[in-house]
Amino acid sequence: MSDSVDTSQGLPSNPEKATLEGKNKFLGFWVFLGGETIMFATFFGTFLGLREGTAAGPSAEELFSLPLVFIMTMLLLTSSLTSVLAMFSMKKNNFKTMMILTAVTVVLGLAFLGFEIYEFVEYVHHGLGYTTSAFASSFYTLVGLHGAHVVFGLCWFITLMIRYSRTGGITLTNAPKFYLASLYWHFIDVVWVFIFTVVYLMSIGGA
Amino acid sequence: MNNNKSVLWDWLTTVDHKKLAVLYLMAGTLFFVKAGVMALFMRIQLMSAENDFLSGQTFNEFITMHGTIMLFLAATPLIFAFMNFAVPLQIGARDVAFPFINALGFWIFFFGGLLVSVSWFFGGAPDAGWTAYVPLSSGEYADLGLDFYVLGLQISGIGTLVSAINFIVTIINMRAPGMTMMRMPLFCWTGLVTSILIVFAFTPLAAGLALLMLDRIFGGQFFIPDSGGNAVLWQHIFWIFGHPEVYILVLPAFGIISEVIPAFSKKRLFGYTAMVFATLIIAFLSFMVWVHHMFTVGIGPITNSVFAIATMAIGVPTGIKIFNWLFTMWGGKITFNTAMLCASSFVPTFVLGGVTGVMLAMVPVDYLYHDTYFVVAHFHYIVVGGIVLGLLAGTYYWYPKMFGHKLNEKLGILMFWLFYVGFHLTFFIQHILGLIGMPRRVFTYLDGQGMETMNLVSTIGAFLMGAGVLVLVINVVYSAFTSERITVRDPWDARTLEWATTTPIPEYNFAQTPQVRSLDPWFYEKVHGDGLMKPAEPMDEIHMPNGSILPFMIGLGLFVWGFGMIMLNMENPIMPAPIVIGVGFVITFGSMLMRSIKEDHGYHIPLDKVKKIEKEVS
Amino acid sequence: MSDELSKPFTESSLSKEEMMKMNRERRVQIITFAFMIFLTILAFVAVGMEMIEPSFTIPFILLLAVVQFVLQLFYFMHLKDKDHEWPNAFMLTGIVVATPAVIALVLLLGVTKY
Amino acid sequence: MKGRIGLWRFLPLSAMFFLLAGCGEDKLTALDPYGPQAEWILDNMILSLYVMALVIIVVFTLFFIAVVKFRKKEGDNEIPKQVEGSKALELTWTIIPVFLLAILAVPTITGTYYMAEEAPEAAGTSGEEGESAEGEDGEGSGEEVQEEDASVVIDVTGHQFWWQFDYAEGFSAGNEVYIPTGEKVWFNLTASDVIHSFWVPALGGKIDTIPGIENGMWLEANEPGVYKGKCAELCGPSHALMDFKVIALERDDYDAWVEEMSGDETSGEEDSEEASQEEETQDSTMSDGRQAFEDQGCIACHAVDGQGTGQGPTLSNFADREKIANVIDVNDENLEAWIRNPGSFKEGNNMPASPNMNDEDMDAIIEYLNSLSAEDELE
Ligand code: HEA
Ligand code: HEA
Ligand SMILES: [Cu+2]
Repeated sequence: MSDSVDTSQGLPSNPEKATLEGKNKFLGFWVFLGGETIMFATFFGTFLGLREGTAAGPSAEELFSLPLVFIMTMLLLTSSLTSVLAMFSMKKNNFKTMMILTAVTVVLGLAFLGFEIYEFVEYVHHGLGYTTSAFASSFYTLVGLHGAHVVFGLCWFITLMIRYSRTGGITLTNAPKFYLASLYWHFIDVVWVFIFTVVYLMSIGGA
Repeated sequence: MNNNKSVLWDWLTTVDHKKLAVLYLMAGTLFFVKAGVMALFMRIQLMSAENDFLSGQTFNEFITMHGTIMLFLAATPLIFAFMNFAVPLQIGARDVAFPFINALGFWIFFFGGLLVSVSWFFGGAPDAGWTAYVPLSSGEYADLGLDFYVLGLQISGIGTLVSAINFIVTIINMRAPGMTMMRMPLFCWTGLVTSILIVFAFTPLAAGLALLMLDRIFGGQFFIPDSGGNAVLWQHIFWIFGHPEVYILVLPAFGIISEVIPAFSKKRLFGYTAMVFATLIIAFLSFMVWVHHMFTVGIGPITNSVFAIATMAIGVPTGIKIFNWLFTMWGGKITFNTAMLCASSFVPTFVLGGVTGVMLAMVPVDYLYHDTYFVVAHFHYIVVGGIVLGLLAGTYYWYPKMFGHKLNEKLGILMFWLFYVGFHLTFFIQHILGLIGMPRRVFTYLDGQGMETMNLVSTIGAFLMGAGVLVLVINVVYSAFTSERITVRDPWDARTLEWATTTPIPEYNFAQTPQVRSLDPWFYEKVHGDGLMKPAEPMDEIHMPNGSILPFMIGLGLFVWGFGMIMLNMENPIMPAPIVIGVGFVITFGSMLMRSIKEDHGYHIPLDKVKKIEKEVS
Repeated sequence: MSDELSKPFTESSLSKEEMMKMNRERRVQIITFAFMIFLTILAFVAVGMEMIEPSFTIPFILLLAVVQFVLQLFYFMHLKDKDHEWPNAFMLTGIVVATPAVIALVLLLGVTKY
Repeated sequence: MKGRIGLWRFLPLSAMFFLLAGCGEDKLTALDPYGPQAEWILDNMILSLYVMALVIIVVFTLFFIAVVKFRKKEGDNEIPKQVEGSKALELTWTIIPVFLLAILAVPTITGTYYMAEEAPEAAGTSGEEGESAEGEDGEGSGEEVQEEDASVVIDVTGHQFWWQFDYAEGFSAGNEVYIPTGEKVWFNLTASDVIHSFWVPALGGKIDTIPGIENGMWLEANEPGVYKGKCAELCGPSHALMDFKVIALERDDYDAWVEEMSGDETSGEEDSEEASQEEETQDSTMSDGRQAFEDQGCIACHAVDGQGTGQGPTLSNFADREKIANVIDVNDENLEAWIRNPGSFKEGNNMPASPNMNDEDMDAIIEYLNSLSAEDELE
């Protein structure tokens, strides 16, 4: 049916969607992201519904520190940009640049993760254990789930980089893979936008 | 393909959608019989007042498992069986979009189901109803059974989710040339919409189950008010999933009916466009009505009124469907065989269940109905009188294509009448039981409340239904030995593309992708063409995916992982839980890693082999 | 065929114009990024300066988040491009379904009756 | 005690108890309503049934005509006309259902508000008041003082597997709730462990009792009688046995009953657990019984002075009960069996078993329990 792709001219302009397999993966992944939206929405709703339930434990205002969150936000936003740029390099068949930009993304992601772990450890020291209150549980669950996504995204990038460093170039098989990983990374960023707004800023900014 | 490998290996590694359909069919049937037998036990317990056949605890385990298995592990896979089998054929595709994911979906679902089922051997099944309302299902009030429920459903839900994504992409991307969206058979449409509903409904369920798991295993504080939690939270999350879930089940049944009725009325589906839009509207509305399960929670009159109106609104598009089916039959030339008996009787039966649904939507009156046998009657009228009848119709309709022979008609008609009469006996009377004050989920009722006779009748009906199912099982075995093989493409003189394939279907479905020129393309070619599909491409070698054991391994890995998680809550586990969790983790992610590292482009069937196969089958 | 799928390309099929168009687009992306950083700073400042009324800040930062959300999706994730009808449809459905769900979880927990 | 009049008041009341017991049947079915709410529900159910009957008749008529008339005849192989659809027909069956649904939507909304009506402001909520229903601590509990408010407000708490009813007058009852007839009685409901649901089919709808959340509802009984209530939300192994009774009395009888129930602690908040005056005047086994009741630890959960503990049902009027724990008939053997092993009657309930209690204490406790009555205490 389908895998008749014209490859004589070099890498097609949208290599991630050049083959039927690529098209399928592309669409399938978007469907998945659509589903993720509502899953995260559920966790956001849970957090918003329970955030007043601090029981005897510390509350959001007592804990959260804006500068830390700001740094984390900047890291993640920048990594999103590098990931976008990596995709441009991919489309231009610029494998090296793509790998480097992806590596930068990974480094930024790791830094973000480091801060997040530091943050959690800090909160635990301040008496906000996972089981302390409904607020604590829903906070750790929501932000932790995002963190888990970051971890998964990083593993994905790293696997791809290791796997395809040998290939040494962009193919019609690995282009969709890099593209999807990048989409995933953007999605993580999108979720973070809401996390820093809804979880951190809204808790500190009163209401 | 691999003649040197064993049959078993072949089935474990298959990625062929037709074989997966059979696997789904078998798994679904097993679970259906299991849950059905549980229903019979429940009915025996309720046969007479103050009976002590089952204790309260056991009874609660039975209702929970009955409901859970029926909805998640019986109805869903049976629907997937037909979707897997028919959808790629109906859109003229060689295969689904992601054959590997398709197999993965099955195995994850299967192992998830297995995890729920083994709970009996570890101190009892879940016992908080299929809805698992907290706090009854939280760590404080429920035992290990609920852990099996939470993790088993979580895992099988992942399977269902990935299968749904596969169906969506298949239907959108893999249609044959000329098969526009508005020429797709209605079963494909409902399959598409159901899959979309799954994507958007199973994800909140996954979130909810994760919360419950965190609550039970890691001491999360989501639901217990003492630490700031809220018990209503779970109900919202559950029903945000739960209401779409019932349409997830019934829409494909609608689809089957929309295939079978035109086929045996010899008429095209009346109001095709309206049917498609009705499906879409139902799907949309189904996300806006969940509070109708929570009218008595006390959320407030505004909320209740809004959701009541939204709920009633669903009656309109559903009504459109009902009348379109009636008018498809109207003016047709109807043949009544078992498939058509089931399909046509679906229509009035579903209406009976649907109108009680609308009655339930009247909030103040629902204060009476809620959590009584009236509700039980409502949804069994739809799930048994609707979904099960639809699935039976589908079974008798597609059986010849799937297995190469028809089911025996005499036994079929016997099954139908046993089942149908039994069904009305069982469930009609439950409406009245509810009104005279019998709550649901009660393991017994006291003497002298006027409930004895009606319950007895209900039990007798259940046994008639059981007899009906038994006749079906006998029929399957009997027909396998006695029915003549089918060699024609189209034993029913039907209308859609799956009947354009040869019987048995070669693994690549269509040697040449067909060119579609109309709705009901096969019928169109029979009337306006030469009775065969026009090819859209020259005969060429055919690309096929390789089989793989990895889906099975990933499913197994998740099973082990889930079991390990449950072991965290066990008092004396045989071995430390973290080890089991780790092993499961390694199996799962190891397999996934292997999959992503090894590029697998499948193989090609050479042209002369295709020609040879084509000659053989036709 | 299958070897072709795993074979790296030596050159790109992009024409000069296409190349330029892509560079232009890359510039747009960078501007988008700068804008997003700006929005983020705005949000943090709005909250950091404690004199502003919460009744204003909260809707304001939520609005900023929505703008960023749209920017990310449309630019970074290319939802604005053609060939993205179905992805748009799925994201939109996700949002349509998620909105009442979140509202319900925030408001309809039975503590206050509506 | 308030004086002799109380006794006279109780004469007709006792007679009525006797009558009711004689009648045997408690009122349960919703098809035979005994209050305005239940009547409303039944009327509107019947309204919806008419609408549904219409729908069903139309569908069934079309269906049967179709399956009879359009069967394929033997040998008729002609292909029927392939109809695409019909705008007019499709519009018809879109619009008519909309109208039918509108007919149902109107009572749905009015009824929802009718039943969501809230208790008059001043009606007390909990048991901190002393002798009268008038709230005297208006500011403290956020309630406004209102002149002459006689509304009955009862706090309901669902427990695994029994019901606690706290009256504004400061006493508590377990599993049997007394209400006056002919007026709306307000309930504030919550639960202590898992979710339950409060349902009296013959009087009205149901509402869930949810831990951490307070719900409100009202019920009204037209005439005196015993109405059976049930828990309607799965709450554990003995969910099916979590029944209760609503006993509706004429207002006068009700007032008398209230007085009798609250009379036990007219002396105000006693800080000691000492038996109240009349018990001291009883014969010696009674005190033994009381002693045993305390020694065996029953008192830790079961209050006998009207005040509730939340751990177990108040037994202040135990002897008036028609059933033990609402499941077994009242007689001494059953009572003993229950005390020795409550789990055998109500699986999973929270009352500890006392299989080895000595017979002496057992007899004393049984006798003591049989003496606890609001009805014939003075006789
Ligand atoms: C596949 C399953 C399925 C389907 C399709 C439906 C369909 C509907 N359901 Fe049902 N329902 C369940 C499965 C299903 N339900 C289950 C399992 C439960 C219990 C869950 C639990 O608590 O365990 C439940 C519970 C349930 C409740 C909660 C009851 C309670 O617990 O108090 C309500 C309340 O509104 C309801 C309403 C409806 C309505 C209005 C429809 C409508 O979609 C029906 C529409 C159809 C028609 C109306 C008939 C055809 C229309 C016409 C012929 C046109 C003319 C008609 C009119 C003008 C009325 N359902
Ligand atoms: C798809 C969904 C589905 C289906 C098909 C059924 C089918 C049946 N259900 Fe089910 N039911 C539910 C979904 C379903 N149910 C749900 C969701 C609940 C709510 C659970 C809860 O409250 O949490 C419920 C609850 C429920 C109750 C209420 C329990 C209670 O509240 O106390 C009852 C009681 O009568 C009941 C009965 C039946 C019966 C008799 C059948 C019959 O139709 C079953 C017919 C099948 C058989 C009888 C099996 C026959 C097999 C054989 C005879 C063996 C053959 C032998 C070999 C193969 C060797 N069901
Ligand atoms: Cu529903």
